[in-house]
Amino acid sequence: MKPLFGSVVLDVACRLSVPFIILFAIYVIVHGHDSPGGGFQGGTILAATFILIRMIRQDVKPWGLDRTGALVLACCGLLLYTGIGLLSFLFAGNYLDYGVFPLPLEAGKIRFMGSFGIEIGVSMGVTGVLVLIFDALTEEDSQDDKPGEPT
Amino acid sequence: MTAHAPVLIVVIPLAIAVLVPLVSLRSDQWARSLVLLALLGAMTCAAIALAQTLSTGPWHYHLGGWEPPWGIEYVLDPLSSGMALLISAVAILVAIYAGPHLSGWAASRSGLFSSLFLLLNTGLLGMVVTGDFFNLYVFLEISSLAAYALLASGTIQATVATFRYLIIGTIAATFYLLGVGYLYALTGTLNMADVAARLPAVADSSPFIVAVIFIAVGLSIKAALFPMHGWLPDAYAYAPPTVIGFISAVMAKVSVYALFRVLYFILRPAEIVEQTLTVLSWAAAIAILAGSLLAVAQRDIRRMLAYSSVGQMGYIMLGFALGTRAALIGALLHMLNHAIMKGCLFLAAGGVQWRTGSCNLDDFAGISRHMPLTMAAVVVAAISMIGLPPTAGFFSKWYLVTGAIQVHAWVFVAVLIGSSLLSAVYFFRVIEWAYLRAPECSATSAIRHQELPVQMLMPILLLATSILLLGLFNQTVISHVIQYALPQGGF
Amino acid sequence: MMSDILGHLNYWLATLLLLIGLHGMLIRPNLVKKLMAMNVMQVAVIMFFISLAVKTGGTAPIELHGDGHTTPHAAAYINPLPHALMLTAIVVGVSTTGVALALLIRIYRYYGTLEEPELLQRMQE
Amino acid sequence: MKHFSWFVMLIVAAILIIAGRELPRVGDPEAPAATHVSPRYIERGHHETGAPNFVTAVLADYRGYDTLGETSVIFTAGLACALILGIRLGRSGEGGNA
Repeated sequence: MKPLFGSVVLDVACRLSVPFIILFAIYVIVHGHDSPGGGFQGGTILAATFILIRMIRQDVKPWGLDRTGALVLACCGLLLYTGIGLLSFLFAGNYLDYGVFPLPLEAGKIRFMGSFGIEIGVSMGVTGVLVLIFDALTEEDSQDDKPGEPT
Repeated sequence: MTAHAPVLIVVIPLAIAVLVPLVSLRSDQWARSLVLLALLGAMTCAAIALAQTLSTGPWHYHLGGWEPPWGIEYVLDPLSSGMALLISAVAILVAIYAGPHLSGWAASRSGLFSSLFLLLNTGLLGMVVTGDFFNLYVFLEISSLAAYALLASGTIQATVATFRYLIIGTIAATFYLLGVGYLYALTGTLNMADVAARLPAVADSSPFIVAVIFIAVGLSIKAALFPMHGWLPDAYAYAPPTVIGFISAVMAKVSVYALFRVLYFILRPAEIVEQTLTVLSWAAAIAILAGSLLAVAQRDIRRMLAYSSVGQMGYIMLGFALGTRAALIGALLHMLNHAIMKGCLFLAAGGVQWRTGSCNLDDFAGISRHMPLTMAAVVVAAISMIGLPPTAGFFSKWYLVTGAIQVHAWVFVAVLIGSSLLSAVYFFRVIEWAYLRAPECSATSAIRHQELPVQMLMPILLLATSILLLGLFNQTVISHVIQYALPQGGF
Repeated sequence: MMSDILGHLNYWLATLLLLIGLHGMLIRPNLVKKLMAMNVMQVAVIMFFISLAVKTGGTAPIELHGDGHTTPHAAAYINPLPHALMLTAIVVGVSTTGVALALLIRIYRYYGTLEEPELLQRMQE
Repeated sequence: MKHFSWFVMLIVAAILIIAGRELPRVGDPEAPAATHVSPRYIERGHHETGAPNFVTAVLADYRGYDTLGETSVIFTAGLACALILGIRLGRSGEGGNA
């Protein structure tokens, strides 16, 4: 994909703002238990940084996350989520029962850690998927359809 | 692990669906074995759950360890675990059938396809076993989105048909969600059993009537009940042959099942539900006639089968709406039979299309000489669809007709018999072309004139065999499973 | 009567949004407009649910000064359940929109139009 | 189609307006939605899940399985877009990067 806009000014602005957007995204994810926010919102903001980079810079490599990387990130996020759920089987709990994890904390805090883990999984999943959808929608040379051709 | 079988029915396909795209980046072969493994796992868990519920009664599973009104629960009874078993069994056969079709694709693309197929399964299985209204919506959307993607991966016409399906499907899902919102406003809970317990206090209020109407309309659109069937024929006719066998066999049925469960098991005591069922029975009767008539008019085999599906969904709906014991047995048996018969027919039609490139009646001319086994399966399935004695289809229709006679609904008896005659018309036409017409001599390439590869043939033959077996052993199925799946004390 | 109307105003506004969405989805010939109408319809349901959460005198459902051992008064906070449900519904809406846009892009690339009558005409050719 | 659409909308409008009047008022603290299930989330949510934000407590813990479904929905959408538009994936060759 060619960058949609590209100029030195935008490039510098992008370099300046991206770290702060990432910081804000992490704040929103981590602080989701105490204030409005959480995995989805933070993941969306994080995805916005990658989309911003894609719109402005020719070369996305130095900033990570090509489209295959996005897919892998999304899969890993969901795997983390399902994995935490399956993990509770080991300690004789029902699916997604975080209370059974043997952590040296009081009961409420253990559940807090469990749900914090899934929030991270959610944010990874959302980031990856949104970048993947953006890439898919802006791809210019995809499969060319011929009439009536079964694909 | 058996203690967690209810949730593993859904989580195994989900977890593997997430793994498959990763694995397919490395090895296509591994990814495909994983798909089969996931479906086998789901089927095993469903079988365990079925055996357990038949011996000890309903099985409640509390997700996250929270007790029901606050957390989400899964409820397995013979009905839901039987449905889960049916879905995963058909899915395994279709996954085997899809093998030769996918081997022509790039690895990452077939990985996406397999993963979406598993997600479709996840959604349908989740809809079947859940005991929570909102959870049902979430899984409904998973299955719908996966189905849109799979249907649209066919020709470009499929994309247009799928967009129409997406719009109508979203209206349906939104209606369902709005109905759930009204129920929540009245009862303050989303758990199905809890709603049923708190129902008597609100059963006469008008918001409750609206809730029932919206839920019924939403789910009947998804089930393609007659006036709302518009999306179905195009979507089915252009879809890739691999998935259509599965989607046509199972997907609409899960919506009918959900409607049945919500109306019968949860909201039944209310007056409005009885009236809704009466309306549904007439809609179903019209669906049976209209589906059969429109099917007669088609020359494209897959479109014909799609319209016949509209009619057959009417059979199932009619059985549920009549509500006598025999009619309910007939409806459940027909659900099982139709999944197998229609799966078999669509897989065979897909095979013909795979060989010849299209699926018109002309392509069937003399085809029995080249694909004798496939066509034999088609004959068995067609006889069963018409409802002739040795096959499974006869018995479910028999129960439906008995059920209609019991409540003296002679119109419905006439409709059931009339539509059997109509289906005889359009299925014998196919058989006639396949066996009695001479094959056209043009375009005789060697590849056209071959039986299907064994991977595609085996699922078709297995389904055809099980039609005969179900016909022979239908009493066993009824007395050992279906009888326990009926709602208690609802007659 | 007046207080009756005001007390149910949110439901009627949600109904209005639902009708606007339904109208657009059923009779607009442009596929993108159908998609936008679909989003309006989903927003109607979200608004309906959020209206169910409101409690007069309640505040945002975040406990500011508790340490987990005090018991907050239920009437002091609005109902958190519909909010959590609607977060899910919003994500579902976004996902459906994404898939619909992908379908539209593929249709547009092939047929070069998103007007339904024109599209049907080109499909016939 | 146009007449049919107006007909559908009239029916939907009529039943929603009639039914809306019997719903609990907006903001009624005695409504079933406010008194049946949700008080536990508020009264014991922080203690039981460790999250002062009750919405997060419901989303990530009490109804965490819905959130798993929700993440799967958006994951499905991502795969669906990739499949429908046929984008190339994979590390090998030039297909990987934009």
